This record gives sequence, structure tokens and C-alpha cells, in this order.
Amino acid sequence: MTRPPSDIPAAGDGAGSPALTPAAGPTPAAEPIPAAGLPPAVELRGITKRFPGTLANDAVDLTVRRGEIHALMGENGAGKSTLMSVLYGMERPDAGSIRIDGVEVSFGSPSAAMAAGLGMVHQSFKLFDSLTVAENVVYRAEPRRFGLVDRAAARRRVRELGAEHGLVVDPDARVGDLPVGLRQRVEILKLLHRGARTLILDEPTAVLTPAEADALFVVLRSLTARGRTVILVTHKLREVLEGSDNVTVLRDGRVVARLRTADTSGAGIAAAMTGRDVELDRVHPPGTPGDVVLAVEGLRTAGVHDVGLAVRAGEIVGIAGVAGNGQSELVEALAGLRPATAGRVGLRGEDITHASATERRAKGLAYVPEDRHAVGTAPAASVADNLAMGHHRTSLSSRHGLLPPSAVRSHARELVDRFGIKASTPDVPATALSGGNLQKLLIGRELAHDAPLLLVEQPTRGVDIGAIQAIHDELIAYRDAGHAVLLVSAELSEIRGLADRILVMYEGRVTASYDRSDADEATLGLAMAGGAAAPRADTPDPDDTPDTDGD
Amino acid sequence: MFFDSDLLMSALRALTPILLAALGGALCERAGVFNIGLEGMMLMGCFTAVTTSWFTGSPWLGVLAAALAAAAYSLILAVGAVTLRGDAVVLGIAMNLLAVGLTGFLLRTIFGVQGTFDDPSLAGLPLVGGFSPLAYLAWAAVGVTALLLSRHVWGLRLRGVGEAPEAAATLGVSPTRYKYAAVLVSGVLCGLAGAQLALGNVTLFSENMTAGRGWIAVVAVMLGRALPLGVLLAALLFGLAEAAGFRLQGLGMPQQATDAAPYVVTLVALFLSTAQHRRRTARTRMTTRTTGVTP
Amino acid sequence: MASAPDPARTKGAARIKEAARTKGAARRNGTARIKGALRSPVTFSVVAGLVIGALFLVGTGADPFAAYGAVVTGSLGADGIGSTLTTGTSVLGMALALAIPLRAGLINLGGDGQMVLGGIAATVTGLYSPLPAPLTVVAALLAGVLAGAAYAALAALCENRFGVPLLVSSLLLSYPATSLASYLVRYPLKEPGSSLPQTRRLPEGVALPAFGTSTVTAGLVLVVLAAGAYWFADRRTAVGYEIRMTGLNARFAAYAGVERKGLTLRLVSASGALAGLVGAIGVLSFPYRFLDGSLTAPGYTWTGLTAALLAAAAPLGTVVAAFFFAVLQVGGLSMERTTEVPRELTQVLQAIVIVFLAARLRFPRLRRRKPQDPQEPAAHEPDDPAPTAKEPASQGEFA
Amino acid sequence: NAAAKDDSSSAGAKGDGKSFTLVTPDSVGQNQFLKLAVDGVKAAAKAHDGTQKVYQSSDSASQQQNVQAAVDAAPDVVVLVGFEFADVVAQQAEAHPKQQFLMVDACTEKTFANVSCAVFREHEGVYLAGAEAGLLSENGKVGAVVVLDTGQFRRYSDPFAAGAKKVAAKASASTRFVGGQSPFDDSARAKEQANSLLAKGTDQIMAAAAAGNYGVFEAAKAKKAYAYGVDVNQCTAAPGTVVDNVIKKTDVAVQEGIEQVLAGKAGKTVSYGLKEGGISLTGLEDGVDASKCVIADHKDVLKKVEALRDQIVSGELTVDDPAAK
Ligand SMILES: Nc1ncnc2c1ncn2[C@@H]1O[C@H](COP(=O)(O)OP(=O)(O)OP(=O)(O)O)[C@@H](O)[C@H]1O
Ligand SMILES: Nc1ncnc2c1ncn2[C@@H]1O[C@H](COP(=O)(O)OP(=O)(O)OP(=O)(O)O)[C@@H](O)[C@H]1O
Ligand SMILES: [Mg+2]
Ligand SMILES: [Mg+2]
Repeated sequence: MTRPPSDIPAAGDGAGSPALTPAAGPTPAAEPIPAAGLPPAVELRGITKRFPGTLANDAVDLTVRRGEIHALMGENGAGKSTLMSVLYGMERPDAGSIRIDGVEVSFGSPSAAMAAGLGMVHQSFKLFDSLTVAENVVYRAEPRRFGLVDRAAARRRVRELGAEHGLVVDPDARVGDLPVGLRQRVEILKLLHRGARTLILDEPTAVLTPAEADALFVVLRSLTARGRTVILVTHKLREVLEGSDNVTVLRDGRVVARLRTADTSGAGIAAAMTGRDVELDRVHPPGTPGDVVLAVEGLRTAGVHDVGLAVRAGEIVGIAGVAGNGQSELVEALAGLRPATAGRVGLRGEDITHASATERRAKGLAYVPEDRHAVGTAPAASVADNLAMGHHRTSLSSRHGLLPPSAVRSHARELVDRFGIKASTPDVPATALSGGNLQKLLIGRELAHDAPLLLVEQPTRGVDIGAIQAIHDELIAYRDAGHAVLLVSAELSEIRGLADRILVMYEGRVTASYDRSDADEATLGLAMAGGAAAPRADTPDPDDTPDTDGD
Repeated sequence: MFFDSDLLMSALRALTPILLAALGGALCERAGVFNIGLEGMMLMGCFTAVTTSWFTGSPWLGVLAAALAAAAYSLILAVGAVTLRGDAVVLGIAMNLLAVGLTGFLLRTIFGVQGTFDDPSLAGLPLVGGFSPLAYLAWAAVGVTALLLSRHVWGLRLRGVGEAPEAAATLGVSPTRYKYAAVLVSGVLCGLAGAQLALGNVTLFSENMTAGRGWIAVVAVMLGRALPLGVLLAALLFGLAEAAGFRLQGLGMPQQATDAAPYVVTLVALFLSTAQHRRRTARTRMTTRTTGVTP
Repeated sequence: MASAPDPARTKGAARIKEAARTKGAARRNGTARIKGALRSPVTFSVVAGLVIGALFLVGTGADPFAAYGAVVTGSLGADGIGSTLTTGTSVLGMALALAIPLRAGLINLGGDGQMVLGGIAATVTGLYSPLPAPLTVVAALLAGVLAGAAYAALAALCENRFGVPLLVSSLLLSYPATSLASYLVRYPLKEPGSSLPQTRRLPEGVALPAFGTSTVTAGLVLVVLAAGAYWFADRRTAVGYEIRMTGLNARFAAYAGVERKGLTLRLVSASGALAGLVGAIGVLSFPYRFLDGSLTAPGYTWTGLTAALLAAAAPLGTVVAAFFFAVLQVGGLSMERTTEVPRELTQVLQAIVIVFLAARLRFPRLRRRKPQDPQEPAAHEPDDPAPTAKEPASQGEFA
Repeated sequence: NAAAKDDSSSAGAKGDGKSFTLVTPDSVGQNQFLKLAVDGVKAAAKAHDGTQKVYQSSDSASQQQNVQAAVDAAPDVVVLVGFEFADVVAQQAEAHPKQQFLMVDACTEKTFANVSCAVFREHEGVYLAGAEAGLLSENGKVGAVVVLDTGQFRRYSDPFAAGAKKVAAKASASTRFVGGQSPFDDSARAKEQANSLLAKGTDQIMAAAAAGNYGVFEAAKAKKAYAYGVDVNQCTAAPGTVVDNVIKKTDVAVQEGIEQVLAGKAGKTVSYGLKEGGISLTGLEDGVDASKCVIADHKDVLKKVEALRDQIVSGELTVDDPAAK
């Protein structure tokens, strides 16, 4: 690769007002000018993609220079994923052209795109959990001996690539056993093994801690320094501002802005994405804590060791931590979906340690789970049926357990209106909703319980800025109504913006606790990476029984 | 005296058709297609083998035709479950019913008999060392599929397809193609199983002659965790239980008890293996979860 | 989302919208429903099955019209309707038995064993109960129900406790049950002096009342009542809702507090109870005794399962499908008697219908529809017999 | 029409003669016993210049439906083969006193004026076959492979042992029941059951396993042992292996039964044994030498067996009937 890396996010020349540029005309002002003689790594012209009822991409132009990190931003449904699917050969565009390194191409399949040097890391990882890292990396590009997979060569390859790019992973580990951050390394190794020169990453940091995200950007930088190109699809302004060279913003399938990162600010990008002014990083006024609602003492379950915490009425307690450090297990144990092996859980003074999920709900607990597709909803069921869940035994049904269909439907209409869920009728299946709307459905349903205690996991993962703010407002309103909220989020800004107190979980224990005012990102980030952990015993806890729910 | 070589021989004979079918089932399972149509595919194999052998006089052509016919029949599952994304369980159950009806119908239309077709001049498979050549083929197939799945490029891709088809697709491996291949191969294996049953174990066709062996193969796939060697052990367990049951009848055990024995033994084996499997996965998961990064 | 707007206003708006919706719907609903029904995969499957069956007939030189005519007259004509309803009693009973767990994504393949144990329990009660005959009948029915339920519960425990998928545990448990029944009627319960594997005949009066001189008994009324109860539970109760949601996404239901293991146990027990009821009805009808194999040989379990699958376990659909298969079975035999066409044809038809349905084939759209047509046939009509995005739970639990 | 015209439906001249309907409990197929019943009805129809129909059932439900359909058509005689029909015939006979029924191989518990029965004493023939086995066996080990463990089918095992012991005092016998999911069709299973007998050194096997008999013959042939068939001459299925057959002349019983009914002598039960000639051995019939049976080469054995037969016919020797226990 001959071209030197592009200018790293050095201070631009006085980034004053956001350089908003309407995407009219063939050569908008902020269009990065390709270095003389070298064609752009990727050049999309007039890409149009129509789905039944939706114009997902409307004559989109996108130019990505070799060696840059190019951010692609936009709200949910703006057309980012669609555009990348078109580029990557997964969807055929209705109109438009694609050039890779100046050569016009037309990909019929991802393999064709891969052969042209593209590689994509999807938002939901595309990995084989039961296979090893090495097998995942070489899949479909296997080193062979006599027609058999040459496993030694595969391992060697993983080690070499890892060493070269700072992506160290054990080639023999089963991918299913790896934490998310390492899985992402495997995804990137996969692309590098295939010789990808342009990497597309769709929301790569959605599930990472700041530390992991920072590590990822170091890797991405080292890749671009070696002449590779990165297209980054994301909702996170911070990353874009710190990590990218140029930004393209989509709204409603159209390019609304092309910006040099150095020349812009977060507010500018946000305004371009939403089409209105957005107040970023709002810090909500603190709550006024009352009586203890949730009291946890010495709780143990698989993956959770000796956790104690308390949440009071009128406060939000945030749990920060890298995914896989026991937060999900803790919340599941609190919700009654996982048996506690020791300790005590009290809800409004009542011992609920061994109560079933239904009993806990009856006693005043509502719960927004992390995975809205697999756990939080039944995608094939109607919106009305999805909204009824949990209410079907209480407000909607009569004493005798009758559940009149009319009650279910009118309940649904009420919530659809109250929470602004976009659904044509309550009878459409939940699959028809976008990610953000599905999340609203979920949060609306749980808030409607008016339960004294709300457990919320990752309430805004993969949701756009507009919806994030609406959801945050709802949570604050809920707190201010005198309810207790336990919030689990991998998003530090979210935790810091909402929580009155912040706990950090590391390896199944609560290792640190901060008041909102003491918790800056650096401190929290360090604690999440184990910096605040007490020295860990080398032997696993004796009472740490293996989980028996056999999932 | 009780566990003599005859018992083993008897178990091995009982096991051959089950093993062939179960290997097919294991391949499908690995490819992510739940195949409970083994019984039906096998029955189609039985019928085609006998019909072809009868009209051509060659049992080998019968074997070939059985493999082809069962493979063609397996297309129902491939098209229905893979291309049209239908429900594999429902399709499998329907295929089993269809095979019974179809072979019964054809038996009457072609041979004009109901129940059983048998004729002394119907040519069966020769025996080599007490077993039909297909039995040896079944043994070889265990090794071949084991190697294929664990070491061969095709096997790696197949396993990937079965585990996460979208992931395979993004890497340019067509899940459809691999699933079709797995289903068709299972068809061929079930066809061979049928031929073995109708021209090897005996030399005749009778309605519903598979008599639940396909279902046992399904259970063997599960018990053997879709691993070729595991499937072999599971089939062997069943074969031994059945052969031992025959002996026990001789010792005065009622026929009904010996009838039920193989199923009870299989169920108990399932209990034990599931419990053990859980314990093991729980343990490995715990260690990696607590250590986080492995070197 | 914002803060909730004035609730009174939104409610009013919703009411107006609702009024408009129902008005428009009333007008267009009829035709849309018919169109929807015609295009549904069920219609396609049935028609395709009949066409392929006709091709078979032509291929073997028979007259398809005569054959199908014989099926219809043989099953629905004056001579056949009694047999159809008698067969239908058992088929519907088993179809319901299998539909109930299927609604939650559970497949019970152990119907044979549960039915046979129900039959044995009813026989023993009928033979040895000291109660007067009418009470004995009730006791025998209850005994059958309990035996079936208890045995099915065993299969559910295998899944809940030992992690052996229900599909397999129920199937494997079925064999020992039929063997046990077979043993009992050959030795302890055998009719003295008879060379048959059968029990004594139940005492006079220990029988379900029959309609006139026909073989149709009050058993039909019982299974129809069961179907009604199932319909009601499915459509109008919280439990029915939980079952449906479990079938659509078991993790979702569990998250909301539906206890999977408890539900499995209850549903599978209910399933076994119905299977046991069918067994008891079989024994309390002609020939009023337990004859080894007579309950299982007609294959009601499989026919019932196919009916439940055809209807995606929806209550009304299950009833219709069960009746359809009873017609095929009885009509097929009659066709064989009158037209020389082997009755296996109807078995082939039955299987082909299911194959097509499982493959989700439907008639192609004749005209292009506007995208997002609000009158798109309601795929979520709970009684729509089309299986909508329903994955049997067993699949995921395999291996 | 290829759909099995001969087996399933009306054939023969459509005269003004009598009409007969035969209902079978199972598919006729290769079931020799049922085939003979069909032959019997056909012969009767021919003799009376009449018509006949055969309704084949497969399970209790179809048996009931077929009997009902037969009665609805009101032929001169409804013929039913098999013990499965006892209950349904009793019911129909009561409901239709004008309809004549002929039951073969079983009878109703109560007697009805319009139900005639023909039953067999198979055990007498099996006893003789057992005697042959006892005489031919090298080590005195004989056995039987039988469909199911019921009294009716034990007529093929217990008397076989008794016959063998009669001629060879230290003979030992054992029985295997095919069982399994389809006992009448599972020849592979029948074969394995035979193998388990052969493994014990058994060299004479009575085969009463319906379609499974062919499996038994194959097993015996492979081990150079001997087998005994049932109902008709099965020696042709495995010449050199099948020694003899216990013949059951169902055709004769059907034909004679119909004649009795038509002659106005309904309501009686006729029992066929060695004496009446309804049960016999191939070896004791004419044409032994052309039968391909092994017994044709053992005239000395036949002599002894003939003597036994005469004892049974004269009543000097009675054979225990296991079904009567
Ligand atoms: N396969 C499809 N069929 C129909 N409509 C689709 C399909 N894929 C996307 N759409 C629609 O196209 C539009 C753009 O979707 P896209 O997935 O590109 O948005 P996105 O920018 O990636 O959103 P997010 O931030 O939520 O990931 C949306 O309105 C979506 O509903
Ligand atoms: N086949 C499809 N038909 C209709 N809409 C679709 C289809 N596939 C995707 N969509 C829509 O495309 C939009 C974006 O899809 P995408 O897969 O990016 O999910 P998402 O909105 O990002 O949610 P999440 O972040 O939780 O995965 C959603 O509105 C989704 O409903
Ligand atoms: Mg997207
Ligand atoms: Mg997204």
C-alpha cells in the first residue's frame, strides 16, 4: 500500500459552526477529494433500493477514500444497513453503480464482494459458536492438506494475524465461550484472513465497554495505518468524533450531510441526523430517594458472587460493566428466572428470594430484558398480544382467568397511543416493527405495570437518538413518580446521565460503587476493566454450582 | 454362554439398517435439518430394492435403485424444509405416513398383493463372512462420515451451516446447497438401510416392514449427539438390547417384556447421557466464563 | 414517545378510529375472508392432494371421479355416516389430545401408550367396580382419563427433570405401555377360556349410551365438549393466551413468568388425559372389552396428529381436520369395497396434504396487491388453520 | 385395472345364483390361510353359479365397518375368518336374525341360529410335525417361532414340543414370539428370533410367524437346519429346508360350511382335525414326492407319523389344546 494514512483526528482548523452541507448537486462541498491518481476505495453513485412500502435508499452517493475511517450515521431506519447490504452484495440495488478502487463492479453475492477486497462485520456477529476460533477464521478459506483442513496452518495463521494487528485470541478456544470483545476480534481476523482491504463495521461498539471500544479503535487505526479502509456504521457520536476521518449522514434513505470530522461537532451531526436541534448529553436532575424497595444481600447464583445492593424509591441505580460480568445473571436472578443459591432478596420488605417470576411480578416488579427479539417479545405474535403479556393475569383478565380479546385489543391501542409506537394496527405482527419501535413497545408494556421496582437492561441498545431521548425521559418520569429503577447498561453516557448511584460489576461481583458526581468515565472505565477489583481468589467458589437450566 | 458371538452377530445384524439410517440422520442434524423422516425414506428403499431386484434379477441394481429412490424421496424434505422453509418435523411425520401409504398402494398395483410380497426367486444380497456387503459399507460409512465431519473442508462447512446458516451465507457458503447435500446423502443412506433390510436381513417386502427402525435411528442420532461414533454406539446399544431380549425370551421372560426392553434401555441411556452432557458443558462454561480470556 | 398526551383525547380518537375500522371491515371483511381462505395453504394442500390422488388413479387405470364419489358416499351416505362419526370420535379425541400441547410447541408422540393405558384402566374399573352401572361408566371414564394423564406426566417429567425432549421421551415411553397392556390382557386380565388376548366383556349396562341402533355413542358428545372447552380456553382465557405465546416464543413466555416446566407438565397431562379418555371411550363402546391392539391398530394417534398439524392446533381447525380425516378413512375403505381402488390411496392423500401444508405452498396471487394492503387476510386470526411461523420446540432442543 | 382384481372384489359369472361375502381380518396378501379362505368362497360361488365379494380389513375399526357393509348388502352368507370377529358377529347376528353367518377358525360365545362355525384343531397337526422333528433332530433340540404369545398361537408351539418328546424322550423345546411393532410382517425380527434358537443348537423349527415365516426359513437354511411351515405347502419357499407343513384346509371348511348353511343346517359348529381331514401334513397327503418337502426323503419317519395320526384319529391319543387352557 503506497498511500500514507490520512490525517488522524488532529485538531482541525477552528471547528466553529457545524459545516452542514445539503447533499444536493453532484459534488457537494465537503466531498473528500481523492488523492490525485488514486481512485477512492469505495464509490457509490445514485444507489436506490426500494422495499415494499419503503424507499430505503434514495439515490445515495458515498465516497470513501483509501486509508480513512469513514463513519456512516443516521437514525433507525435511515437506510444504513440497507446501503451496506447493497455494497456487500447481499441486496441488489434498483439503481446506481458501485466502484471499488475505481473499477465498476456488480456483486451478486457477498463472496463476490469479498473477492473484491470488501469485508463486513455485522451488527449481530456471524460466528459459529461451537467451532474454534481458528475454524471460524479460516471458514470457507481453509488451508488444506489432502483435501482435509490443515488445522496447524489455521492456528498459525490466527497467531500471525493476531500478532501483526494486536488482535490476540487463542486459536483453539471455542467461540461460544469467548466474551463479546474477543468475538469481535475473531470477526475482524476473519476479514483479514481473507485479505479484506475495506472493512465495513455495523455498530461495532454497541456491546463493548469504553475500554474495549477504545481498544477497537486502536486496532482500526493500526489497520488504516497499514493502508486498509474502514466504514463504520454507528449511532454513537463520541466514537465518530474521536475515531473517524469523515462522516456521511443519512436520513430517510437520503444523504443529508457529508462532513469532515475535524470540522464538525456532535451537535451538528445530531442535527443532521434528526433534522432538528438535539440537546446532547443531557444530565437529568437527581432523584429524591425514599424507602428501600429492593434489598439484595449476599446473592449468589451461577456467575454472580455475593452481590449486595439496595435500590430506593425515587432513585435510579445503574450497574455498569462489560457484558458477561454477571449483570444479566444478576438481573435474571432478581426477576426470578434463575434460582439463587445463596443470599436474600427483599422487595418492599418482603422476602422474595425463592418466589417465582409470577409472584415477583405480582408483588411489584417489572422487567425490560436485554434481548428484545428473543426474550422480550414474540415476534410472530401480534402487537396486541405482545403488549398484553404480564397484564394478561392482572388488569386484563377477570377473576376467573378469562381474557376477553376486546380487552387485549383496547389495552394495546391505549399503549400504542401513549408511547407513540408506530404500528398500523395492533393486529400486525411484532416483526413488522422497527428495532426502536419494538423497544418502545417493550418499555411501554413494562412501565404500564406501574410497578414499584423496574429492572431495565440495555434500554437503548441499537436505538436512535430521538428514541433514546424519549426512552430516557420515560425512565426519569417513572423515577420521579416515586418508583425504584435498577438500570443495567453498557453505555456509560447513559448510566452517567440517568443513574443517581452507579455500581460496577466485574467477574460476578460488585467491585465499586459511586455517587453520580464522583463517577467520571475514566474512573468507571478502569473499574469495569477490573481496576477496582479486590484480588481474585484463584479457586472458584465452592458453592458456585453450575447452572442447571440447560439452555 | 449368554454373551456369545451369536448374540453379537445378531446385534450387529439388527444394527446395520439402523446404523445406516442414523448416519444419514446425523448428517442432517449437523446441517441443521431435523430429519425424522428416516423411517419413510427407509421404507421407500425397501420397496424399491425388492421391486428392482425382482424385475432385473439383480440385487445390486436393487441396492442402487433403493439409494436413488430414497434420495429422490428425501427431496420432499429438502425442498419443503430448506427451500420453502416448512416445518421439518411435520414434513418428516408426513413423509413417514406417505411412505406407508405409497408402498402399500404400489404393492397392490404392481404385484397385486397386499401385506407381503415374497418369492423364492427374489434375489437377495450375498453374505460375506456372515454379513451382507452393505453391513461392511455401514461400518466404513461410520469412519468416512467421522473423518468428513471432523477434518474435511466439506464437513467444516457443513457444521458451520448447521450451526449458523446466516453466518455461513455471509462467507459465501450456500446453506441451501449444503443442507440439500446432507438431506440427499441421508436419503441415499436410508435407501441403503432399506435395501439391507429387504434384501440383506431378509429377502422380501412387507408393508410397514421398517417397523419403527427409523424412529430408533432418530433416537440414536440424539443419543449419539449426531457424532458418527456416538451414533454407532447408540445403535449398538439398541441392537444388543434387542438381541438380548430374544435370548431372555428363551429364559422365560414374557414376550411383552422383551419387546419393551430396547426402548426402556434406550430411554435410560438418554437420561444418563443427557445428565452427563449437562454436567460437562456446565463445567466448561463455568471455567471459561470466570477466566474470561484464554491465552 | 414523549409524555403521555391527554388520555381522554386519545381515547376518544381511538374510539373514532375503531368505529371507522369496524365499519370498513364489516363491508370488506366477507370477501377478503373468502379470498383469504381460498388462497390459504390449507386449501392449496387439500386441492393439490386431491389432484395428485386423481393422477395416481388415472395412472393405475381407475376413474378418479368414481373413486372420490365412492369416498364421499361411503362416508357421508346413510350407510357410512355412523361409521364416520364413530371413527371421528376417536380421531377427534386424539387430534385434540395432540393439539393441546402442540399449541405450545410441544409434540407428544406417545398417544398410543396413553390411550392404551386409559383403556386398561377403564376396563379394570368397569370389570371390578362395585358401583351401579351408570356410576361405573363415569368411574371408568375418570380412571381412563387419570391413567392417560399420569402416564403422559411421566413423559413430561422426562423432559423437565432429565432433559430428554418430549418428542422422544413420549415416543419411547409409548412402547412399554402398549407392551404392558398387552401383557395384562394376556395373563392377569385375560378372559378365561378364550384363546384371544382380550379381557372379559364389561358387565351389562357398563357402556356408553349409543344413539339409537348406531355405533355412535355419548363418547362423541364428550370429545365435542372437550373441543368446545379447548376453543374457549384458547380464545378467551389467560391460560390459553399463555399457551399460545409459549408456542410462539417460549423464552418470551418464560420471561413474563409463564413457568415452562409447569406448563409442559399440565399440557402434556391434559393431552394424556384426552388420550386416556379416547381409550376409555373405546372400551366402553362396542365390543365392551379390551382387545389387545384394537385401540392402536387403526392408527388414531397418527391420524389425530396429522389433523392437529394440519390445523396448526387451532381449535376449530382441528375439529374440521379431524372430521376430514375420518371421512377419508371410512370413505377409503368403502371405496375399496366398491371400486377396487386400494384404500391406501386415502392414506397417500392424507400424507400429501400434510406435506404440501408443511412446505407452506399456496396458490400464487392472481393479481398484484397494493403493498401493505390492510385487508391482507388476517394471518393472526387465532383460528386460521395456517401454521404461522411456528417452530416446534422440539427442534431447538435436539442434540 | 391393475388394482388386484382377483383378491379384492367380485369375480365370476353374474348368475342369478347365490351371493357370498368374505370378510378377512387382515390383508390377504401372502397370508396362506386367508388365501385359502378366498379360494373357498370362490369355489362356493362357482358351484352355485353365484357371486362373491372379499372385504379385507386391517384393524378392529375396519373389521367392524366391513362386517356392517357386508350385512347391509345382505348376501346369502357372510363368511368371516378369524377369532377377531366373535364379538361383532354376535352383535350383528342378533340384530339381523335373517342374515346367515359362517365363522371360520372361531365361534361366538353364545350360539345363534344364524351363525355357523368351523373351527380347527391345529394342535393335532402340529403334534405330528413335532414328532417328525423329534425323529429328525440330531440333538433333540426343537423350537418354534410364533407370531404372538396367545392361546391361539400357542397351538403351534406347545404341541410341537409334545410331539417331539413323544418320539424322543430327551428332546428339549423352546419358543420365541416375534412380537415387536408389527409382529405379522416383521420378517427381519422373525429371522433373528429363529437365529437365537439356532444359536442354541436347535435344528428343527416350527414356523408360525405369518409373513415372518420366510425369515425363519432363511435363517434355518443358512444354518442348514430344518423348518416346518403352516397352512399350505411352504416347502417350495425353501426346498431342502422345509421338512413338512401343518396344512389347514380352510378352503374346504369354507365350502362345506356354506353348503351346510344353504342346506338349512345352520347354527352348528363343525370342528376339523386330523379325523375330518381339515388338518393334515403335506407329508401325509398325496403328491408328497412332488412337494419339494424334505420329508419326502424320510419315508421311515412318515411311517411312524402315520401311526401316530391313526392313534389320534381313533381317539387313542389326545393332544392337549393350549388354547383351551
Ligand atoms: N428486507 C427488508 N424488507 C422491507 N423493508 C426493509 C428491509 N430491510 C430494511 N427495510 C426498511 O428499509 C428502511 C431502512 O432500513 P435499514 O435497515 O437500512 O435502516 P438502518 O439505518 O440500518 O437502521 P438501524 O439504525 O435501526 O440499524 C427501514 O424503513 C426498514 O424498515
Ligand atoms: N424482511 C424484512 N421485512 C420488513 N422489514 C424488515 C425486514 N428486515 C429488516 N426489516 C426492518 O429493517 C429495519 C432495520 O433492521 P435491522 O436489522 O438493522 O434492525 P435494527 O432496527 O437495527 O434493530 P436491532 O438494532 O435491534 O437489530 C427494522 O425496522 C426492521 O424491522
Ligand atoms: Mg441497521
Ligand atoms: Mg440497528
